[in-house]
Amino acid sequence: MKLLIANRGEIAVRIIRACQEMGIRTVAVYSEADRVSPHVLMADEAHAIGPAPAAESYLDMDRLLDVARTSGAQLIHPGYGFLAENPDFAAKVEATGLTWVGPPAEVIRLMGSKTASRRLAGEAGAPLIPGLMEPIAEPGQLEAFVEEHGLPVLLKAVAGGGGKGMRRVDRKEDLAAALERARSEGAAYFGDDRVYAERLVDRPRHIEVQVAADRFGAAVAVGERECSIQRRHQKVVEECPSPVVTPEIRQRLFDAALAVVRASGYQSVGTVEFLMDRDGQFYFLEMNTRLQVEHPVTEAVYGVDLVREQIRIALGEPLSLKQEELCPRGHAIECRVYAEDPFRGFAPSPGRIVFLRRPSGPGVRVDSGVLNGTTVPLEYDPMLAKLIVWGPDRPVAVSRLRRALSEYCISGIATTLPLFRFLVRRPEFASADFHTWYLDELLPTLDAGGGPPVQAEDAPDDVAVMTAACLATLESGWLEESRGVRPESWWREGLRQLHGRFPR
Amino acid sequence: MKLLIANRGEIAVRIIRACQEMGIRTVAVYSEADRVSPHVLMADEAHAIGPAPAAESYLDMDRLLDVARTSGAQLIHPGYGFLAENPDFAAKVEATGLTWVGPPAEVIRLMGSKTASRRLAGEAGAPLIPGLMEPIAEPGQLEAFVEEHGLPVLLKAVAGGGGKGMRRVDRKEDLAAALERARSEGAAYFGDDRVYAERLVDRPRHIEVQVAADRFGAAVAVGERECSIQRRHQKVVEECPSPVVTPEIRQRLFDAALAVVRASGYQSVGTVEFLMDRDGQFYFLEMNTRLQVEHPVTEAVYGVDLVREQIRIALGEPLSLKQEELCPRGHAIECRVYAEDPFRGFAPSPGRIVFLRRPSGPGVRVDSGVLNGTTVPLEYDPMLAKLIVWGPDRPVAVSRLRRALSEYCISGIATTLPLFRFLVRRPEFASADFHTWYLDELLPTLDAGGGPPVQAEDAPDDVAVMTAACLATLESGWLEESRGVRPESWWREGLRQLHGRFPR
Amino acid sequence: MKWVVRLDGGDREVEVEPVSGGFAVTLDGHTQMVDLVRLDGTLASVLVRPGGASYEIAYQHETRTGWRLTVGEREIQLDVLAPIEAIAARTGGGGAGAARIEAPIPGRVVAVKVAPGDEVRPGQPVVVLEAMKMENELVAERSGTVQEVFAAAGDVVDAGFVLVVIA
Amino acid sequence: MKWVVRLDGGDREVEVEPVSGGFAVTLDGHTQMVDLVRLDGTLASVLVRPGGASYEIAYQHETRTGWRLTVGEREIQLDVLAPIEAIAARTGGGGAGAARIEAPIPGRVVAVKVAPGDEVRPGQPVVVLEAMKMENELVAERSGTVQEVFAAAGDVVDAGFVLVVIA
Repeated sequence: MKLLIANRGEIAVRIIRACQEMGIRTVAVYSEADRVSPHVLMADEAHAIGPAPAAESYLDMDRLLDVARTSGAQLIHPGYGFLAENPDFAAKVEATGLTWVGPPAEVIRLMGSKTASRRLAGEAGAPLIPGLMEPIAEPGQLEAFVEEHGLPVLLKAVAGGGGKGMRRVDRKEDLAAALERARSEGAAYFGDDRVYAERLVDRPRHIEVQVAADRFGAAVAVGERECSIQRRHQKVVEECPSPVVTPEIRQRLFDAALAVVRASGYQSVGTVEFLMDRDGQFYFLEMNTRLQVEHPVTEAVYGVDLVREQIRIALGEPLSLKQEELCPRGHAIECRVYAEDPFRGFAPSPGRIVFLRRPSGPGVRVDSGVLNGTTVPLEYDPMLAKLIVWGPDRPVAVSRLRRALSEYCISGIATTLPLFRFLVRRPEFASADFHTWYLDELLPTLDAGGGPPVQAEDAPDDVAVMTAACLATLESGWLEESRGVRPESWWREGLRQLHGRFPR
Repeated sequence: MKLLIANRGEIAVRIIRACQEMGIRTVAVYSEADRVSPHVLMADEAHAIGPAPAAESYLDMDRLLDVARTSGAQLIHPGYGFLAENPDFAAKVEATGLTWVGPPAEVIRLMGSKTASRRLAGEAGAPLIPGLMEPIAEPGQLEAFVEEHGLPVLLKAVAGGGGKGMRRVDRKEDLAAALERARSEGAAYFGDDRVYAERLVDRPRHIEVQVAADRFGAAVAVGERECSIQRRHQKVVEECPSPVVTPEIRQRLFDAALAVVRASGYQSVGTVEFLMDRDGQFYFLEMNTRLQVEHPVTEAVYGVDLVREQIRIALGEPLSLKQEELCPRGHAIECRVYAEDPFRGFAPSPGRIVFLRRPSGPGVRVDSGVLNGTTVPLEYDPMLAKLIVWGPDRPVAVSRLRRALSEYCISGIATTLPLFRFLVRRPEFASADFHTWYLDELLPTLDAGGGPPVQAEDAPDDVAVMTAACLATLESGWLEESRGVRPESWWREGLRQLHGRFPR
Repeated sequence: MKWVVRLDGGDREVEVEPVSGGFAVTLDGHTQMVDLVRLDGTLASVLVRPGGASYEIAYQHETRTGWRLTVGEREIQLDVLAPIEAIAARTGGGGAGAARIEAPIPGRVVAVKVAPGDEVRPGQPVVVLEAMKMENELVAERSGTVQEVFAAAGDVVDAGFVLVVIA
Repeated sequence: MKWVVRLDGGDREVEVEPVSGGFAVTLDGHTQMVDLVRLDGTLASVLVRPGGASYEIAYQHETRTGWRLTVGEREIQLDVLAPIEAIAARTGGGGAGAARIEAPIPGRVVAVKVAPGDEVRPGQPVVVLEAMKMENELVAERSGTVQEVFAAAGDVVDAGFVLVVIA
């Protein structure tokens, strides 16, 4: 059996590993920017699909189907991002007689509409944030909603997702202009100008339920995850289980998630997302009809392999997971390592990785999509790798995360690692006292200066100063010169002249 | 708090990681051969203790105690090997007022004697292999034993351990000479010429029970491990749980192990080893009064941290593990990666590691004591690293092991990795049909030729031939020359002349 | 060998003397033994004696004087200058000497807004550099005349690459 | 460029021609496209077309003609010879040409049992090499006169190091 991975980076590597363990051969595709990416090196075969821009390679459906046909692949796994939630691609794959590793195309389409999925979830009995059930046809509807539910409200693109296409409105007089901008953004980003409105939940937590369902009607909830540490609606740190979900809340979350799964005819692994307010009330947010970036924390705590399960379901096998046998153990935390400078407004930081050391040892897993010595392309999502730690309880997991972060070293580009090292030492992190606005509120309060505040236990400046001086001495050629060897480079010669004016 | 690690390699790294997670500062010691070893780089401080030979560094008790005193360490962790089972060192450490991370010196001494520990285990009710309870005073005792129990017998040095100091005798006429040689070996290796005899168990399995006991009398059995894949009595592959131990046998193993723990007054983590015959009968073998190399498979299956527990016990805290809460999940397998060539009689292979890539991803842990670009010293145990995989059941663990082995790459020296790649594909490995003689019987039957038999799914020779020819072309300078650049090295010049005689 | 190490705007004078087993390093009148071993071009093991404190330090020589070190969990950027350079850099700011506009991060040059001979004022945009989807305007820090332009629109440049020299 | 690749004692003739995107490699009369990219001095990504089979290959150039490749799970040792060398090596075995005693593994030279000018017979011990706790006797493979001795007792040598040349 052969499976084509229509993706790149760490998720392509993750899928290749699952296939290798299942005895399935893998076909990688790569753009010109990815010739020596890990997924190309690890797959059984690899095929070029075009230039670096995603629209001309990883999003080129016909090209991908072409490669699938000529390579003899029977399955296509979309990973996440790119075409993973594109119902047209899923339909094309199925029409070609290939097996799509994901839910049926019509379920992707249904859950891809914010308003349609809200309606479905509401009818299935999942609690909803008060909001409009249909796109706003004319501004009066929005004003009427605000009249009834108050401010602030959140305007959301019907086709939005992944944190994009949202606009908060705090003042009544801004409503009309905000609606106009939200519509034009929706049209620009998603080709769909429809917008609806929801009451804004104050400082909510993001809680999501991992589900899996087969074509025989069996469905399970594989625990919940908490992903409240976000920056601008993008998840940065995720954990399993949620530190605030009680067994009683968990049962209600599972019931709501499985109701949505059954009502939508879902088949595959997927995630039902909820917001939870300060009182422990939760509300359906959306369903992600694919594998999530943060699936490893669930794997660590529940001892399952979600990618293997996903492929098994796609192959028509019954679920191997049974609700009564799914028993959580311990606590897992994931950090997303991005090529971004978190203390300079998450400025992108492409470039060459000149030194890379990954943490290891007990309870540590790294899913990485980059190699030492390679260049991080400018064209794609800047996530380099995921660090996942597990511990028998949350405090041990936190201390293990701290240890693993101290071992993790990526030089040559800025990454979010310093942010995690900072976060893991915050008291709010230890007490799990956070919400989805936490990071966006915290970072501007720091006296940044381009880095996290120095902690008492950090290495002192003196060590860096002394080391740099020793390294400069070694590289200056002065040691060779004092042994009678003349420095040769212009830089060394310049240094020699400068130092020559001073007594040694 | 500060802990000195009287060891090197992967176990020193493992202990440093546990300390970092516990907030304990670490003091590394290093010989001249280990200045840039991982444990030196990872510890909070590091002190030189002498030249490369272990007797002048890692075995120098006074030097170690000196460093402990000047660095202000309160605890000493011996790891395994070196001084870990030396009761004199444990006693010296305790006499200095430092905390020894291990059982009391007198327990080490007691269990270090094969005959004394056999007697103790027998009195505690653990089943014993029929054998002499006292060292052989004169050859007649051995002949009488053979008269009663038959041949073959195993002569064992009283002070032996770790697979050393054993001699099998199959013929009556060899008894006297074998006893003589066993005595002189015992004297040479252990400074103790006392020898006793046991009936030889035919093709036994090695099963051991991980135990932990505190100073308040609490003791638990943390599952069993099977370590039957050995070469010349040295463990090579270990797993947890044993594929052949039934719940009923497990309970009896736990009872026997805990009886030994209680009878000996054991405190710390430790291991009670048993041999199991083809009928499922098991016999006490010996007790290891230290952390075992293979402890990670237990950690993976039971979700515990044995090093943390060991340090907690040494600090006088009560056991955090409770027997009724210890619940195994899934299956774990460990492979010991040695710098040895398994297909040339495990010939040692020191040298420089020129490329190192460790496996990662779900269910994979690597505890490594080497860095890329560094040289494996000639002076110490040649174990480089341990690969540990976990899966929800044994078949998944085996397929994951196979996948992880395909990702693991160490170039520059020969290692046991090719042996594991060969083993993991053997039907006996899949069916767990092995015993402690398995590997020693299997390897000589291979039409070796210096490597494992090539499998159908292996990369074909052609790929290697084509790649080598391309690499040689690139390095020959011919491509530069054809662009008008003259090759400069003697090697390139020679090649140019040789090729010049042939038409291109 | 004497150096001035500039870190967060402050200057520290350091003297480095090779001795058996490493360097004797004098900082603020206090001398310590630094045992530094480079593992490859990017990683060093540093032991500071007495005390034996151990640091694993990843390093990059980013620009002529600029170094970036990862010490434990900290990433530190500093400049190592010969003493004369430190003085020149401190006194020269206002007028004398050449000022260089370097690429602060790797990226693609979107536009070069000046040509040799142009007069520039402090704050005037000189180069627009794109990294991923963000455009960064690099501005002149002082007034002067553009002496050299080393980049053109479309070029992909590394961090530290000198784009424009202003005299 | 033509090569003879020797693997497990068998010789394979290979012709390598650089083409756009890699090499056209002819082996046993069959030509395939080899797209080979070196990541650093020890690792290469190889795609073989048509088919696109992907191999991650770690390589070492161990001796002048000797290469060690790790292809997937296999570690393969082979010699890449210029055609003239292959012929010389095959016909030269009995008498003509020099024979070299190389260190098969890295180790420490315990003893060198010959000196330049000595006559040796096949099987005669020439050098004793210790690696860890094992001593290995290296013997002459054919008779001849010792021409050069490149090692002395106490030397630590790498694999492939030429210890003695017999003419």
